[in-house]
Amino acid sequence: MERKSPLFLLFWLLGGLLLLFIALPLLELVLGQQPARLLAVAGMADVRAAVALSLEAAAATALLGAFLGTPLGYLLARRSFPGKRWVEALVDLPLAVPHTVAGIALLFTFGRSGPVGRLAAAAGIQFWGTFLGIVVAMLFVSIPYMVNAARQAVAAVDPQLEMAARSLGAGPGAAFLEVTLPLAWRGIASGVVLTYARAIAEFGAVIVLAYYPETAPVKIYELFLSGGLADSSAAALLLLLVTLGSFVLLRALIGRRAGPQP
Amino acid sequence: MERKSPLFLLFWLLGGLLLLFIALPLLELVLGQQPARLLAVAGMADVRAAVALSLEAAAATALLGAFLGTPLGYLLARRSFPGKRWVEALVDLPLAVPHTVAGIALLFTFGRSGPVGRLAAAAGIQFWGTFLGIVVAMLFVSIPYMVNAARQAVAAVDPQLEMAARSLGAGPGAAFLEVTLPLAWRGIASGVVLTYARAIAEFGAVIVLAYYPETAPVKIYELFLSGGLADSSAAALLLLLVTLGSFVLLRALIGRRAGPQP
Amino acid sequence: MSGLEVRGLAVEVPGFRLGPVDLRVQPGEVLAVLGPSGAGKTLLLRTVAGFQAPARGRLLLGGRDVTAEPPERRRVGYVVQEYALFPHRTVLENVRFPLRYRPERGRPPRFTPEEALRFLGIEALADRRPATLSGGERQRVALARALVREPELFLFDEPLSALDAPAREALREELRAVLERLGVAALYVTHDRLEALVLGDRIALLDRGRLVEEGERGAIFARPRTLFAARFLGMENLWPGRVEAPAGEGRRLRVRLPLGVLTVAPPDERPGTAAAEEVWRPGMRVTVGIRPEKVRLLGEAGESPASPAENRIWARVERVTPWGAFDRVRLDAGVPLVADVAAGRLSEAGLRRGSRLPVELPAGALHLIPDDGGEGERTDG
Amino acid sequence: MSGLEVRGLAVEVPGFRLGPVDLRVQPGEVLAVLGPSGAGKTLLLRTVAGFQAPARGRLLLGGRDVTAEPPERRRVGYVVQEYALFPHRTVLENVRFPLRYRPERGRPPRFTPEEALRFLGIEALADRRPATLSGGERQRVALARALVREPELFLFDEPLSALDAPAREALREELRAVLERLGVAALYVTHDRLEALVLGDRIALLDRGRLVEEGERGAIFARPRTLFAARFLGMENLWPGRVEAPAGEGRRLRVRLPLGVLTVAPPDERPGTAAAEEVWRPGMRVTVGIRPEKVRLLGEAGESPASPAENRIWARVERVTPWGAFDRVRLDAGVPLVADVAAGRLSEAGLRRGSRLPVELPAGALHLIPDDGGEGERTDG
Repeated sequence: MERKSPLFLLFWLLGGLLLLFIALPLLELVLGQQPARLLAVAGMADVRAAVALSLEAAAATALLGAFLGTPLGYLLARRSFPGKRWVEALVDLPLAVPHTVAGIALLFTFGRSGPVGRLAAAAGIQFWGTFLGIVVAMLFVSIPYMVNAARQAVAAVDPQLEMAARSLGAGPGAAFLEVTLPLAWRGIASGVVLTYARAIAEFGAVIVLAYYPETAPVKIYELFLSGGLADSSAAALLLLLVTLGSFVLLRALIGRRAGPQP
Repeated sequence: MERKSPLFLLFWLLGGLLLLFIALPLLELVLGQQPARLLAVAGMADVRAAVALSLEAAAATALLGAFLGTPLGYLLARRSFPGKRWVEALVDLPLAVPHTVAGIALLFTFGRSGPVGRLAAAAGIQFWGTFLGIVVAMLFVSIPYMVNAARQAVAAVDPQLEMAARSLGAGPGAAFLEVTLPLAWRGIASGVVLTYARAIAEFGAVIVLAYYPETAPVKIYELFLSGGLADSSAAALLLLLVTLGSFVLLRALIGRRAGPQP
Repeated sequence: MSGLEVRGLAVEVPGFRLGPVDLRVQPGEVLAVLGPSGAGKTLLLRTVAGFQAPARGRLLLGGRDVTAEPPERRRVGYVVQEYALFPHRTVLENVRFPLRYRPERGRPPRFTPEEALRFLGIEALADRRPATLSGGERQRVALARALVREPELFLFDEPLSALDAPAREALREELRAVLERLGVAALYVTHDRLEALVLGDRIALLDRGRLVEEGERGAIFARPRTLFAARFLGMENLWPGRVEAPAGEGRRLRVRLPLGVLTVAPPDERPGTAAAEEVWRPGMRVTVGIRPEKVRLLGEAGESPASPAENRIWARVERVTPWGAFDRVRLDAGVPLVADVAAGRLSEAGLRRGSRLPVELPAGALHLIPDDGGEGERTDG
Repeated sequence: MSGLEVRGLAVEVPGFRLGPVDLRVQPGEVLAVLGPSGAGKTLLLRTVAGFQAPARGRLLLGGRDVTAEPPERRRVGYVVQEYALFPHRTVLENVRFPLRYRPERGRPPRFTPEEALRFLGIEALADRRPATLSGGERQRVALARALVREPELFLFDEPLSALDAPAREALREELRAVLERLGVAALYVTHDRLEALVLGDRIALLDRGRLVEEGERGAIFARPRTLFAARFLGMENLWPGRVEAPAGEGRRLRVRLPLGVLTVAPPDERPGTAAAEEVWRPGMRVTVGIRPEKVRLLGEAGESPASPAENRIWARVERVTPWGAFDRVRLDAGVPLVADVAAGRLSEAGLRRGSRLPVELPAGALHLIPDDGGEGERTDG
């Protein structure tokens, strides 16, 4: 009964064009490879180290993000407090900060002469050019995803359930742990996956704060500058497959579509 | 009556820590500047050109994204079709693609030897190292935001309103234009703002596909490599202020919080 | 013919099958489609409106086959829950909306927007936005907007079900009055039997995609032909029984029930059908039902037995629940028995929980349902 | 004292002010808090449950001042719309939940989870998930869970309002029966007057944050003291009038109304208050009301005038709307008049739209409301 009107034919056409625009480059990346080159690159120790580092740093970022971001998401979903709108805007701010700007701002703070950097140096901790620095850069750019996912997951749990738990004798902490958290965990887990994906993708903030040790996106760029398209595209495909593989695996683990819903 | 339980005291503490983590680097970037240096950098012709280019390219990307992404968002919100889950996954895919990987995949396709690049070259159009290339890179990384925002905006319009319009004599196209679009436009406009912010922030995909002409994030990175932190941080602050300024202006224009809601 | 004609309509959606359904709605007639949720009521309405393609069957609207027509080519006034007024337009803009899509632009409309507003008494609301209107005002705006479309059929999809009880009662009566004044054909979908009773001239009962029973509203309430209909329409007292013998005079029967042997006087069958004696043969298994408001409590003030000693049993009052204008009395007569009596009469007569009193089940109010299966059987247990 | 005592309670939230409210609920008693939406009913309930701090006043639960206690230290059984069962736990796990937070772990609970399930007849559901339960089963699980908490007070926040009409009617009666068996104190919030009537022993009427009227359920329905209460509780017939003179014998009055001069027999005032003649002075402006079920249509079958010629007027039938067990009859007696009569009796007596018939307004059923203002005045217009 739903006839095709001219407008909706145009919609299908434009929609298809857009899907093609996303799919074609990725297909080209796959189809343009020589398998021998791919194997050779996959065998390079520095490429493998870079990919492993990216996975580790992104995983650390996602876990740290969940630990820090879930409480804030809960508070934004459930409490009203003065200045809440400003807090919400601040949480979203990293999305609007250009990546190299984020990198430089982080370097100002976490670098050797920055306030946090100096404090940390006194404790023997360094951010510039370390694994910790990579995690800091990844966390800064991905934290809005985590906080907003947690906020939405908590908001989707009927507050009456918490009230029922309280009336049945549970204190506020017990009501959270026994009722809200078990019901929100899938949404929070999708936020973790999203944070992980955003963290692994980051290049601009990472390259400023920690060129070394090289994460995979940095290594790919270096190969692109030095060796040209062949090596770098092989490494790019490798990273893409590893990233998507871990992404799909995580999605399967939490048992539902964990895509972003901006 | 809401007593402070130990758990929620911890929540406020962790939440506050996270907010500090976001705010401190940006504050440092502002407070660490010498005004004279900022003015000097703002007076440099190449910095100004780079900022202007970023704004133009991001605006072009956002408009193109709205034109191509709104129809797909509508179809995802309103129609069911075979393979819809795959289409949704494809739309989200660019979020999980590391930025330099996206740049290399786009170069494979839109570069001089890529399938689209060759076709375009025959028509006298070039992507590598051009304004168009910048827009292509920005569009690829930001399209999920646009499509998902449009999808949610349309989904939030009661389908019964479209049905009412149809029953009152309007064809499917008229029902969309007269009812759905006017009611969804704020949500779509937030998607445009989000797309704009994401586009202006991009560094990794742009630097691979179009190092020149230099966008602001690229220029900042170049200054960082050549001149060190002083010049690059001044340029970074300049870009941040311009970006946030345009972002706030756009948000005010559409009259509501246009932040992302992942 | 004019109005709506539905012939052998079958609709299939994933996990659900509706039909085959045959229905007719004449101009000036309201057909209430009543059924529990999940019966397929809304699916039927959407198919008639053109939003769902049928798998089989035909739809005729004003004598014209519209089965293949899209919604915008069918002249139906589609009124849904919460009324679907366009929130970004004023009341007048809402009501003017259909004018822009009239194919015959030359001919003046039967109702101009202004006339439609006046007909419903809401001229004063013309410049208001829907968000500022009360439930009753929204209903009128929705009706006015549909009127300008010049519908051959109104379709109502539980428009009142989102309202609270006092508003629902008021709008129900008002809607009935408007429909009577308009004299247009209407299909009214609801899960509320009282709404069906107030608004429907005829009632069609839908259960799990099947049209179980259809008939004039008084008839279907008083004489349902299936157990499902009897239960769903509030015939609270239903007992299994067996026909013993004709009770002598005319159509009267004697039926053995758990609470004794009662005399039942089935109403005259319609012309062309078999006479009562032939339909209800001795030995036949039947269900006997009586609506709670037909049960007469003889201790009740002002009540005197109509025909002495017939169908009189003794019962004990178990519980009296106030129900507004009446009290619902649950009695124990060996089997549970429910009676509705005018509010307060019971206590005025000095009767309360535990009182024993004689009860009369008038022979003409007792209703027989055959146990030969049909739709009713499935819900029996 | 045991039960609930609310003293001078005032609650302030942005844009709304509730109170001061004074209430008492004894053990074994259900107090229904009735009012339109936005009256502050839920706010009152949440304050009693401990989710909202009062600005002023005290709350005593079982004689103990709990004003400053958090919800988990108040022994209330809080039952909300859709019942708030924990969806990730089985029925038994839901019902066991309160046991884990009992302060006095030594003493055995008054109801173990298993006993609570048995009390409500749902042992068989123990391993089911809430999502698989019907509305009635959910209500029982919610009650069982609350029972294990050993509440000194049940709080109900419109638990039935999300259900459709047949389910609501059934659960309303069942809930009443369970509350009677438990004999616990309960506060029941609703916007549905029928629900208040079925469930409340007493009814408190709330309007825009103020407690307008409170009383025994029969008294407040039959003899509301304010116009707001009369309207909200369904006293459809309300006319302005003026007291003419005592009507001779005892407490009888003559009152001039738009439809003539009627005799009114106010009920005995309570001990300690002024006698009727003193309260209703000649010349006083009053509102006279009568509930529609008290209006007697004398043409109606089986009705005979109780006291000949008193308060008899002529009226014409304007509209008859079926209303389930009764028909609502709108009449024109110079002023509009609404009567509820047993279903079908009107047509059995050969009366239909346009018929003229004598109507009796029994002197004892006419009710007087003073026009001296108070809460009622604001809605008068």
